[in-house]
Amino acid sequence: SKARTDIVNLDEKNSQNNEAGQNISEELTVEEDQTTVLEEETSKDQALPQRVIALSKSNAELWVLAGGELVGTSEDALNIEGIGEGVEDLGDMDKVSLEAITALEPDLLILFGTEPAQKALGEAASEIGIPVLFTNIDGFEDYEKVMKEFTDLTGRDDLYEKNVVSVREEIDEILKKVPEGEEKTYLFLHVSATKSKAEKNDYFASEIFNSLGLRNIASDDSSFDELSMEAIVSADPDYIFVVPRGNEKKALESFDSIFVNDPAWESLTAVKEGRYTLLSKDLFGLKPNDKWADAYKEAYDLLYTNE
Amino acid sequence: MIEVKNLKTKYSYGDEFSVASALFENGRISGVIGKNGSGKSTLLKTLAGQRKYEGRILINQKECSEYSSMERAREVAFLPQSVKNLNMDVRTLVEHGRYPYHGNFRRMGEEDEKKVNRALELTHMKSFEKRDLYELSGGERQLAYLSMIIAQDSSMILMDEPTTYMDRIHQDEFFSILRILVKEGKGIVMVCHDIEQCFAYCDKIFLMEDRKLEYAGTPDVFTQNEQIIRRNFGIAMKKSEDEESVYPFVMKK
Amino acid sequence: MIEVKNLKTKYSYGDEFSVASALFENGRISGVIGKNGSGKSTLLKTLAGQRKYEGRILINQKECSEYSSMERAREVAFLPQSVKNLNMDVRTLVEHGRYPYHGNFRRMGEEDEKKVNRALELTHMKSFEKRDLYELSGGERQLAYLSMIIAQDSSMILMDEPTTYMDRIHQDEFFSILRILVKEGKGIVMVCHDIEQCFAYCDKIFLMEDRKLEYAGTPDVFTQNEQIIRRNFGIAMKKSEDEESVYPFVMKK
Amino acid sequence: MKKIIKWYILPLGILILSLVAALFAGSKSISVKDIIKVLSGGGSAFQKVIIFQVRIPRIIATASTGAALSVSGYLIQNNLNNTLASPGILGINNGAGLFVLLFACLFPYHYAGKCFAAFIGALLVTTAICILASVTGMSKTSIVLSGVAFSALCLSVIDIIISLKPETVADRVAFQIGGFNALNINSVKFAVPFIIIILIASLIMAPSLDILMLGDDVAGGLGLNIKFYRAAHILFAALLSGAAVSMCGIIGFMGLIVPNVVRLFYRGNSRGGIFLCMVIGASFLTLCDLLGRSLVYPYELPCGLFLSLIGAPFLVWMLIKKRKRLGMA
Amino acid sequence: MKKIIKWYILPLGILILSLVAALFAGSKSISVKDIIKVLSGGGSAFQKVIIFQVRIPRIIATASTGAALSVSGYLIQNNLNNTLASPGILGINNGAGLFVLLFACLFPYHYAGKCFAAFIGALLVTTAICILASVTGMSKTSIVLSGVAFSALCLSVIDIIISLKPETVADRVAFQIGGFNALNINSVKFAVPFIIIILIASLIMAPSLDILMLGDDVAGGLGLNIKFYRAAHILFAALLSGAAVSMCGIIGFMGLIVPNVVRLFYRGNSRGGIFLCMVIGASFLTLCDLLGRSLVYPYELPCGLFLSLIGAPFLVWMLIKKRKRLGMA
Ligand SMILES: Nc1ncnc2c1ncn2[C@@H]1O[C@H](COP(=O)(O)OP(=O)(O)OP(=O)(O)O)[C@@H](O)[C@H]1O
Ligand SMILES: Nc1ncnc2c1ncn2[C@@H]1O[C@H](COP(=O)(O)OP(=O)(O)OP(=O)(O)O)[C@@H](O)[C@H]1O
Ligand SMILES: [Mg+2]
Ligand SMILES: [Mg+2]
Repeated sequence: SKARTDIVNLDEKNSQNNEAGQNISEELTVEEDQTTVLEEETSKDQALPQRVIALSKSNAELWVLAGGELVGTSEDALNIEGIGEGVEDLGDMDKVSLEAITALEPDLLILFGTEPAQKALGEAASEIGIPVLFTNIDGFEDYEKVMKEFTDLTGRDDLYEKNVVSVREEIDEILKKVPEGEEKTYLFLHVSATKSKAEKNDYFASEIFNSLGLRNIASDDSSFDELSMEAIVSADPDYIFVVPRGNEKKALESFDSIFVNDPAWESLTAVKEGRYTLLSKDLFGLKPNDKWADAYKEAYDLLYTNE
Repeated sequence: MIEVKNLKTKYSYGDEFSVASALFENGRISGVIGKNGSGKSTLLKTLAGQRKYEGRILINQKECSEYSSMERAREVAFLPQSVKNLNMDVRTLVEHGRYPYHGNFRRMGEEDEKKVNRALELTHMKSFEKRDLYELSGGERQLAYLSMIIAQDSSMILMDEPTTYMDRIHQDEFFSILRILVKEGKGIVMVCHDIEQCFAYCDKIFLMEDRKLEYAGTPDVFTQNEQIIRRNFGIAMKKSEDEESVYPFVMKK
Repeated sequence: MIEVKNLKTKYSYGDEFSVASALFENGRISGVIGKNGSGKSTLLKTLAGQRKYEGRILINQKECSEYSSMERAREVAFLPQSVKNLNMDVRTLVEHGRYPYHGNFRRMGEEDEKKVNRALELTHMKSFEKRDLYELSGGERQLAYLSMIIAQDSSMILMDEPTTYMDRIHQDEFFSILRILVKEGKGIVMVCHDIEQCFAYCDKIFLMEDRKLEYAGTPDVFTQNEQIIRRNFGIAMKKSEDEESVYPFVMKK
Repeated sequence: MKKIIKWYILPLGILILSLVAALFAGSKSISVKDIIKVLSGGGSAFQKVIIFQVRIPRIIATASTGAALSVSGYLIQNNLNNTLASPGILGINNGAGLFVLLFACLFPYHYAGKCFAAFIGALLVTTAICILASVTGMSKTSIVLSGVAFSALCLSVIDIIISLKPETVADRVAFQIGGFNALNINSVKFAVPFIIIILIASLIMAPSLDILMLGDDVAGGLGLNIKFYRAAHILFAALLSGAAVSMCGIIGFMGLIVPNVVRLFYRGNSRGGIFLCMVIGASFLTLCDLLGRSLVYPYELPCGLFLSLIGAPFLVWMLIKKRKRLGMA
Repeated sequence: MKKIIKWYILPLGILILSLVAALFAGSKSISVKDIIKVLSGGGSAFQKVIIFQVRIPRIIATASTGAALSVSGYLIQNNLNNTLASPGILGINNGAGLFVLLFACLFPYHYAGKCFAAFIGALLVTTAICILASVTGMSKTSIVLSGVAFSALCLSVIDIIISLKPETVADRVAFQIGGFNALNINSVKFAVPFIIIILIASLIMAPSLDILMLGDDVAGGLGLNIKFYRAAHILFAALLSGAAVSMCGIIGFMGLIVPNVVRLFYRGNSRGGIFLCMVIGASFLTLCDLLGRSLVYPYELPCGLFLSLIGAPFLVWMLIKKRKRLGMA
């Protein structure tokens, strides 16, 4: 998958020279081979961002892992290790108030590039002179790239070593152990309280299972994403993996009821033979970040050690 | 037969309407006359069970409010003063007159068809039966509704200014239809502004004044009590002496 | 003044309506009579510019379709056969009669207020001005709309059965109002089913038969041509010999 | 005779054709021959599962949902004499949505139970509407405004729940888009018999709908208990769309387009109108769902997409064709 | 005189109070004293940014959105004589939504541009509706049904886009929920002058709305160009709600509740009605947004939540209070 990091970096001097709202926003689209552009930009600008806001658990985690400090973050990120006491709680990541952000006088705002709500917020913020940085992580490679940028910004190469390079090595370790054999199939379900949805190969956790020698039954690259029940019954996957969207504990209590009581699901081999598993939300529902290796390990254990 | 005693009704504001006592008989045409706003429509609506009231309204010896609405509709039909212009054909409209009998459950039977056809023939609306109400002239629409009321075949028929929009021939025909119905034993109560017509065709006349029904009598009686009519209508009535005259009673200055 | 020549109009199906030639003058009451469905309402609608037509309709020497709709409304007012029961008070309704003058832009001026008040006084509806149309009796509502048309103060007034629902006194008053308006030089065209009234008050009578306007003349002329009236209305007219008679012409068998 | 063919036999024929088409088309892994084998008692276990547990329940669900939503719309529109009225605008959908969401918070992952929640939600909201409307006179305006009020109220509670538990937003979206790909067979077993009973009941009660359209004065004179029937039809409509919504979430525009199209080309009484809505609604939604699930197999497109995509141009065409009649109304 | 106080001075007073309240309440990091300092030219740079770049634009946006949506609903409802009509049901929202989505697909990283897209979408769909309606006679029914048809059409295209590019579903949801928390200052600069102009125009044109309500026959007799004005009011409504939607996405029920409440308690002419909708809508939405952003600061609740939560019970109360009048309609 492609990694994109868009930076809307607003030069403070620039904004003073121009009338309000008429700021020239400089937008850089950093593709895989253009990372150098970003480095040049940051090395020119010696001042490190001091007051940073990251508006999602994932982004906050990344910034902290890169050795940065935050002045504000969204509610779901507050329980992350390494978040200081004084960090302001800014609420739900989709509905953060621009005024609350401005009030913290940030010099960098880190947002998701894929969420329209965050995208809109980013545009509105850069409009009034707040520098904004968008991230977009679809897999481990994206994680590596973003961490590179962040550690460059914070100047903590040691943390890149610790949180990226060593994780990469651990993963390679696990992948080496994968036995050769018949290719098994799986179905990856993302369930909310009333609905389940099959994830395709562009989901980051699918990448984990694929590299562990399994095949996703939803494996084509069309953009459609509602998998037909008839197709599931026809494909009859060997494994079913489930990740909850909401409360994990409640999901654990009652997720059996998704598969029993419904004759179509009950007819699947994976269900008959009990090969359906609830995976942890931290590793397979949200981006695992520095615990990426743990996700690979858990998946490996599930597939190969339990048998 | 509708018998009224100490009837009272009222709108959310304004004075009360009252009728001390009145009897609307079967086999008779009862005409209700009175000035604009004297309460004729309100009286008819109340008799038809469409308004809350105090006092008694006995329809064929049974209190109006004790009837179920379907039972009541089999006893009393009601044509309001102004009717709706619908996207519906004439025959369908007339068939709705049979609702009190077949209700929701029974389908239109032979009997029903017969009543509907008869009503359409009486009003000469048979040739219009496939036409839409929207495509009719005012008088034709009035006749369509009249057919519906006739198809309803109730023992009492209350009509609020039924001759509105009708031309003279249709008005004449209308009254001959009433005569036929009355001969079959039905009782007719109608509001009417054309005093000469009213005196000519009604067996009994009820005069409303100031939201009260206080005078009732035959056309002759009213002709004798000149001042009552004059007070309400600005003219008096007299027996016609002209033998070419269309009506037996005519207005005089 | 409305001058009509070779006028033709048509509904999506059914026969054509036609008027070879007719003149509706100012300072006159022109009565349009005819059976139900003969085309009276259609004629009035067409004259009021509410329908597409072929031929010529000259309103004060200018072709009807060449007027802008506001200009036309200043020349011709139109009261349709049945009017809506609205959630609106009487005075507001009557003020809408001034729309062709102040349009969207000007506010109600002194002139407008005067016209509105005069219309309400003429129809004796002043005391009802704060009442809602919903709370009026049929006749009162009709008078409210009549006031609106009077407030419109156009040189020609077209009215489709304006006396509907009115009691006798109001009908008399209605015609005296018309007389006042006619004296001021306005021209009135009205549809009417009460032939005696029509002959009494109209200066000229237009008879529609089978979607055609073919006969026009003074009441006298029509009285002489007995068979035309009889064919359409089942009666004939004659000069009244009775000096107590309310109307100068009365129906005869 | 021609009338019977045109209004009864032709629509029924179309319905049967679409049901058969929906039965035979679908995944390529099971051929027409296989299907016939399965239907006559043979076939492999997996083929049996596909036919009896997946395909047939789905066809039953689409047909009954189509019928239910169309008739529901027809009842409400004719009752209130308002082209724009629909289960959605009267708050029935929002009521069902609210209860699904509440249910999702209290008992997450009990997929089968959410259908009862939707149904009960629709019913409760409608009861509330009827009570408020009857306090305020049971006139058309009072029903409509009561519906608007409760609809808004439910929506605000939905918003509160989503604000407190942001993870439920996915449930909300899933409910709102609607579709049959995650159809639960238990909800079909519950809702379909229910829908059939109410459809029959509304066919029976149809004449009262005709009478209601004559206006309150005339209807009262004909002996119709106006308040009772007005409430009854609203309640029927709510039960129908509540049951439908409980199977498949909200399928927009069905209850708005089908009754309006039927009213444009059919001019008879309400019983015929309800019958046509039923049959046309059922075949139309079955066909749309067939398209949705076979066009991009093994993936699915929401059937609502085809519904609007085919229904809207058809409505435009009907409007142009019947423009003369429209001019009068 | 009493009338002027009740219908003009009182509402305007409420509006001014709510605007002032909205200006002074908000984040705790800036006190009332600070605000006064900033307003009189002083204050720190960051305080200036908060007041002039964040808070004041937001207040302007909420007030003008509230006014625009309420007046838009009022125009459509009175024009079509239908309590249930609203910008949403006529397809204006779906048209705007479609264009936002198209824009998001074509230029995914130009957020500011989406407001033009929304506006153009609303306008195009309304033009299409007006053309179809005028072909079919410009009667009320034909406008309503044309609106339903185009609304459904836009929705199906939205569904297609989402099916082909599932990642756009988030754009759709963001647009559909609406709110002011990420208000873009450019969209305010574009939409607000526009809204003000159209509001003035609809105040001017108000009398024609009164005349339209008299029915086509009478209105024609009074010289109203019925087709022209019917189209003009629909177009005004579309421009208003298109401009509003372009700032903040869809804020449901505003255009449905406010006009209905106004119509329940105010009985004068349309000019007064439009004025009241404008002022009440503006103050109401401003207050709701104030609640939304200050009740759980620094969190935000969507203003639509308070809108329904306060508006719906108020509507219920009005219905009960005015039940006598409702009985007649
Ligand atoms: N809903 C209402 N609320 C208050 N007053 C009303 C209402 N309806 C009618 N009225 C008043 O009651 C009085 C009697 O009305 P009603 O309709 O019974 O008169 P009517 O004798 O039928 O008159 P018309 O000959 O004009 O039809 C009138 O003065 C009218 O203004
Ligand atoms: N929209 C329409 N489409 C088709 N035919 C129509 C339409 N409107 C009226 N007609 C027919 O045209 C004829 C004349 O109608 P019109 O309303 O002009 O009659 P009228 O003379 O005013 O009758 P009345 O005295 O009953 O009011 C009638 O036969 C009527 O059925
Ligand atoms: Mg009356
Ligand atoms: Mg006529």
